[in-house]
Amino acid sequence: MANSILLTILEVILMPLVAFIVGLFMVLMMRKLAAKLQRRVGPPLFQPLYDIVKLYGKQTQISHGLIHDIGIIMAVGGYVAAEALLPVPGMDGIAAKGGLVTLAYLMMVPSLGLALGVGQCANPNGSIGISRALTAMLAYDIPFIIVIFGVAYHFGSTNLVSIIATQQAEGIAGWGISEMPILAIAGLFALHASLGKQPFEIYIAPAEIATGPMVEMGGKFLGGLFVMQTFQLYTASVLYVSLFLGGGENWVTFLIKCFAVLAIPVLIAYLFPRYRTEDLIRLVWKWPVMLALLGVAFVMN
Amino acid sequence: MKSTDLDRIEVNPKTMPKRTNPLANVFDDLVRFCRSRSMFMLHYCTGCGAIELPPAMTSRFDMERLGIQPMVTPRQADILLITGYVSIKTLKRVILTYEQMGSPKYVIGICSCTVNGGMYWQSYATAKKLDEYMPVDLYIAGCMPRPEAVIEGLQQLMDKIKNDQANSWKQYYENYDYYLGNQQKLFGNNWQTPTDVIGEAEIYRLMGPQTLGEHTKILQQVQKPMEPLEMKL
Amino acid sequence: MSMLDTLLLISLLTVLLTGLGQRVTFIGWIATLLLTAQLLTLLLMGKLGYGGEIIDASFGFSILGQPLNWRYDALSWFFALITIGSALAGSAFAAGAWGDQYRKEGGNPGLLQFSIALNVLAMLLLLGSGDLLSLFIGWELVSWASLLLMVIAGGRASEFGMRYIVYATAGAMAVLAGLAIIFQLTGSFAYDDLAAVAPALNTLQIVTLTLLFFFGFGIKMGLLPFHLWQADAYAETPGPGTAFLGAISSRMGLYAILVVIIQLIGLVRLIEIEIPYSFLSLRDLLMWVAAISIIIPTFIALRQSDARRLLAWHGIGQGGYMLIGLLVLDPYGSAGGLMHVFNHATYQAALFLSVSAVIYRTRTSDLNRLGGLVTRMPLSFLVMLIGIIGLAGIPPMNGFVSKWLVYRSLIIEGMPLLFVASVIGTLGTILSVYKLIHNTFLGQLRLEHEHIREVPLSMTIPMLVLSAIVFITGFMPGLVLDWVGSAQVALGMPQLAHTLGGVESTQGSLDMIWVCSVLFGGFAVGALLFYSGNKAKRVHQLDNYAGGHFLTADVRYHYSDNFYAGLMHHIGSWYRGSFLWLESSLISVVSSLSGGAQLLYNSFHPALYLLMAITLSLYFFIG
Amino acid sequence: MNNIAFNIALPLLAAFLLPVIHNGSAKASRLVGPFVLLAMCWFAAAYFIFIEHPVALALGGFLPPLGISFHLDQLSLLMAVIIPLMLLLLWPYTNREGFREEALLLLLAGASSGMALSGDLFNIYVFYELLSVASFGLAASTHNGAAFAATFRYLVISGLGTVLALTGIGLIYTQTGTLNLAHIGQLAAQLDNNVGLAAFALIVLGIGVKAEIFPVNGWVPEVYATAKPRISALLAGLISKLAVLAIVRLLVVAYADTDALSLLLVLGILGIIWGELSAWRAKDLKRMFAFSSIGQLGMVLVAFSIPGEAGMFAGLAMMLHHLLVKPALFMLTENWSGSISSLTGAARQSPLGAALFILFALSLIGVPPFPGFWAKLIMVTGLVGADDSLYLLALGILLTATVIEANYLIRCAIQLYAPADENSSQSAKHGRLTLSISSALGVVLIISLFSITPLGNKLYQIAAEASNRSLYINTTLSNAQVPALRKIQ
Repeated sequence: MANSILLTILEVILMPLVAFIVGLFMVLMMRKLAAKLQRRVGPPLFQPLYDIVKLYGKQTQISHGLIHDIGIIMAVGGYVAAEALLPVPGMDGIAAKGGLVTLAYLMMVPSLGLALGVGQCANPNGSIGISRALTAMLAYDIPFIIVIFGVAYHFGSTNLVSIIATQQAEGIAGWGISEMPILAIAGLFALHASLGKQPFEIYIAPAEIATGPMVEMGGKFLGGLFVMQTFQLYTASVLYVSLFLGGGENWVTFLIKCFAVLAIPVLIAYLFPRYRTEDLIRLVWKWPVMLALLGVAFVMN
Repeated sequence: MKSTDLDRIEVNPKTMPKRTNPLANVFDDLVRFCRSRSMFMLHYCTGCGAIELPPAMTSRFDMERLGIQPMVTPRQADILLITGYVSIKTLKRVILTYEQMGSPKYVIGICSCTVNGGMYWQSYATAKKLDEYMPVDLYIAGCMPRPEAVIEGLQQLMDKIKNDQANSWKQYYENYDYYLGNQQKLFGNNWQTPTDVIGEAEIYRLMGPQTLGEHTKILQQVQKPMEPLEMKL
Repeated sequence: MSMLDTLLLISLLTVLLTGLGQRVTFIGWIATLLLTAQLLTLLLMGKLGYGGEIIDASFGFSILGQPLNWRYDALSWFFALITIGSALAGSAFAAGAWGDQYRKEGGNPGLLQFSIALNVLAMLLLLGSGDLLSLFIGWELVSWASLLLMVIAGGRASEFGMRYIVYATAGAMAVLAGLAIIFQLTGSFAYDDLAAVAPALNTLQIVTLTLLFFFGFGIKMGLLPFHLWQADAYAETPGPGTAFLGAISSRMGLYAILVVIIQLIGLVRLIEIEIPYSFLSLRDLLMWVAAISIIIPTFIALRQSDARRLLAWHGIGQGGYMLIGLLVLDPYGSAGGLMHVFNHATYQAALFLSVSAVIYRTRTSDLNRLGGLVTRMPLSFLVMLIGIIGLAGIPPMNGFVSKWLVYRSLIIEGMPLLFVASVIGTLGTILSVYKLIHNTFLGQLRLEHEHIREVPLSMTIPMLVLSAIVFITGFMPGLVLDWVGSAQVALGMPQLAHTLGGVESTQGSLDMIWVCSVLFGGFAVGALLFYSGNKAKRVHQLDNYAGGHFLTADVRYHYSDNFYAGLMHHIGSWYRGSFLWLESSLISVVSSLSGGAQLLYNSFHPALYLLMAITLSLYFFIG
Repeated sequence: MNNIAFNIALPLLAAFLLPVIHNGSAKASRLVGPFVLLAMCWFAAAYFIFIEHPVALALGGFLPPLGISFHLDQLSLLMAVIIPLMLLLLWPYTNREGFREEALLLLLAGASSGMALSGDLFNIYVFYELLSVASFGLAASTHNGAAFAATFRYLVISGLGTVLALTGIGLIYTQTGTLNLAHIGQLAAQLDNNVGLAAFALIVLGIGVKAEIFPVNGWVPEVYATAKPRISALLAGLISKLAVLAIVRLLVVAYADTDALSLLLVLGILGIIWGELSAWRAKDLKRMFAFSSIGQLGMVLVAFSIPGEAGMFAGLAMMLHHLLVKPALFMLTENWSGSISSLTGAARQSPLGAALFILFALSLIGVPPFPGFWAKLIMVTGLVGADDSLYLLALGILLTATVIEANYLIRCAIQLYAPADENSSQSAKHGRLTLSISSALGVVLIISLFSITPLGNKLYQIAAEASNRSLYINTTLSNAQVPALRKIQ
């Protein structure tokens, strides 16, 4: 008993660390892909790390108050905790104690933290950014949650570990994507929107609202958000892999799947200009929701 | 403009004394390296020089391979690019922006106008020498300098940062009185920015002998205090 | 004399003392003390919460041949605990400085305390009802007692109270009709007789009874389409009264629905009844009413610019979760629904109290006239933060656990659309609670609020205690699930097997102790990272990015109005006020009918009517 | 047994002698009325308490069906007790204007006692006429134009009503050849035809003028709005009930299982709809109560139309409740006349009055645990028990009407407690007498609230007796007592 608790604690410590490192490479891949698409060279290998170290190493830091600080702590901490709920090859963490729905809601903690921190900055650009981000969340979470329903219903469980185990037991034919292709497409759409990349990045709109939530974030505050971004990319892709691509049999296939999943939206992203908020809602509430409902209809049949 | 004014400022490059702890040294070196390889720039497009920046950023010259990215707000930025002549009205905003940036911060003056007013030398409304109002790390002269020159300049700045020679931002704290005096000359004695430079200098131990002086006294007399809103029970 | 007698006696004593001591300045503390005594008495009955024997009242009446009796089972105890708890919080909040200020402004804190005590007594009687007649009596007492609480603020509050009582009377009349039908069928008002006869009822009878009771009791819950009265009526009640009403008042409707529809008539019967030309059973119809009651009020809340109205609208929406969970008819859903009653009461009371604290200091609850108060009222901020996390149903607060149970049952039972509806409600809630906390506590502090301070201790303690409960029961939901389990048994439902941290199941379990610990561990990591950077200097709120503009204190630099402009651009046109239109057209119909009716009496030809009447009646008999 | 006749004779005598006494001693004349009423109370109460089964009393030396017969059962005696009590309560103690009103009131007392006790259709008619005359005088006693106009309207409708009633009685006589109620009951089969039913309809419409039955109640709002509150209280509370009772007697005895029930039901429903709807938009308190009592009497009528004991029980409960509540409410209008909007802040000037208003309003709406609720509950269960779609419709309308009623009554209550504004009347304070009358009724209400169980049982007993048709017939026709010959057991 004590042993297993210790083991769990060890996993809970390791999992965010792995997530951070993988996430750094995901950020790199994203920027590299964007650069390639734009016929640029792109950043060097450790660029994401340089950015983060530099930001944390800033000499003067500006804070607008305690909640500003706590917001960043919550933003990072929430994702650190969320990673413990995402099973990876060899490590389950506390995935069995939380499950899919818990994960979905735990992922709102960092957003809430960020929103609080931005609010304390007293900058309208930030508040507008948050209002847009929350609106976008309302938009893409609806297809996302339908997808989660479909998957959970299909596998008869909200436990990610058993969902992954079921998929792996049957091989590729048992993967979510083969059994629920429509849901998988809808899920990918929702995943893309949730990343906040083009064309869904109205909430950071640099030229318009000065990168929205990040407007007053400098130094370690921005650094925290960079860390959060690594986790965000990691979480989104691993969740998708766990739901539809049979999770990770081993680290190699796992990472390949993760990066591949992430590459799709990134490749699409840089081809589009951004949507306005209302267009974003219209788009996301129309196609992915329709697809997801159709998928659920198939699943429940 | 008396030349003695500039004499009061220690001339760059000035090297900082190394810390004795070797581990701390390694750490400092690492941080400096990262700083040099990750520069977020805020391009304050005051004049024609700005037109040369997009090519420098996009596929032709691709700044990102050097770790340079454009940023939008002073809070996020490391480099302030002043790309052209600075009118007196603009200068107020430039100073505000500069003070809002988090240190270490670097200023690059692009185009001749920032060096000596350029073709606006005779204009009554143009600030001629940028470095009277804020410490400038690097000038890229030319009217306008081509993207290659900009990149070249940025690379020089990278080297300076790496070698711990780009410490002009400390000048601003240590010689605040001098810069403030010049600013007051231009804008009048009621000049005040929201940023509490002296307070920052105190907190981050950047006070020098010239931080306070006659001009800061004027400032302290006329300014409306902007105490941070601390939490109270 | 049983414990129940003692409880009711103390409650009666509270009512009498607060009623008589209107002019005593420390009446609030007396009320608080007596409510504490009630709570203690209830806790002495605590065995009920863990499956103890039903406690009967030793008194009882027999009126017109119908026995009336009162008794407490686990369900009553659970609801009574919430009732007295929230009343105590409200009463204690109002007892000290709040009451003094209220008195200075011309209010009567004694009357407020009296109405709270009266409401508690009425609710305790309702919760203890042992037959349908005492249920109805308790129901009416609760309805009219809460009217008192709603109208004591005077002014617009009376209008809203008026509107409430029309709805409430309509509901009561529906219930009365239902009771009469039951009396006709069984010849008595006893629970057992109804339960015995229920399986033999035909479809028409079941449908009639269900609809009558569902809407009769549902009006109190603000179920659509009878939701219009609630938010306004609650919002205009003086602060602590709002907290009390918002926490528990509407749940009386749920209690009655639980007892009559779920326990006595039986959900199984409702599932059997198919609605023609649809895929729905009667139970599904009710669930959809609940689901729509989640969505529409939540999105109405999103549009509010008054903190109290915003919260009050959410109160309606959250009621839908409870109902939907209970109607799923599996241990998870019903446990979630019941637990949500408790959870909602705790965080809603905390939220209303926090808003009251803000009003106490700033004299306004207009979300466009506040901002930046976190530096001045940090404790109230903390309470509101905990409250909104609970309300939005995000871990680690208790609201998440109950919603999780509801979601989970909807997923496993395969109800996708209802599940989506409830999630949409949650998302809407997140949006609007962020607006609430942002516009109140975050952003720019207004000049006129520079010098305000945190509210006094007499107000912060009840708030903090409530938020502590919100957190603790989120951290260890097993504490509440024990009581919920006993209540499930009392209702005749399957009991939810649970642990201290949540539930264990092969189909997905939840262990909040682990989740919360990991979350706080995560926060610790975040803090470690954060504080590894150089220390931050606090700056004034005007040292802010404004595109190079110099900000001054008189510039309003706070984004609050039309907060979700982008969303409203899209869905704004969906707010048509159809229900308001429906209501007002109903009123105009009554009004014109009434005018028409008066015509008969206003003119001078009564003889003509007489003649007409004779002709008609002769035709009636002879023709 | 014979002294129950005093209940009729004494007040009538006193009414006629009052001018004479007044000429002799004004002070003494003022004592006569209360004394007579007390005596009436005493006689009636004695009978009410000691009577064990219904008794028929033949006056004039002939046995029924030929003689004039009085029917003494618990119901009629109860009314006989209530009449003097009510009058005592509403007696013009502070009246300094002279004896006329007192004489009229005594006349009213006699006539109404006669109506309550009489077992003969023609006698009922005669007493009804007497009652009408007295009530015209009382209604006009305000001595102003509006009151005269209202009374004139009342008089016209009432006059037409009398003609109708007389026609109806005539029709009954042609069909059965008798006017004794018990005898009519025996021959009820002969009335179960179109002519008989038409007769009933005519009587209902005729006597219904006093009972505020739709549509012959056109006089109600104006008269109540212009008469003194005491008089309105009397008319709405007491007189209407006596008229209803007369109809109900006829119904029970002769028309219990005919279409007559549906007639009453339809008229009652219409009364509820018209009364409550009009009250909803009434601008002043007096008219509001007037309309409300139309609605309430509609409910009473609906209740009585339920077949069997249940109907009698429900009807009596509703009727007695209204009898208790409406006078009290009318009394409160004394200084609360004028538009309702001028009542803002009245509660501050007359806190007891406002509290009583709320008490009676709640009971009238039927909020448990007030007696009004129990009355309504009995009625509702009765309506459902009747098991007929028309009765269910009536139930729906009754419940809807309750909502409307709650709306306007509580609107007034809230108005009373609202802070005073520029519209508010300056003198909304009640007189001590008004308050004590209302309070007395309030105390009765509260007492009945706490003794609802025995009251309910007693009422059920009364209802069972009153709805027992054969008992009525047998009592009169086989056991009638000639007072000179037998003594009370």
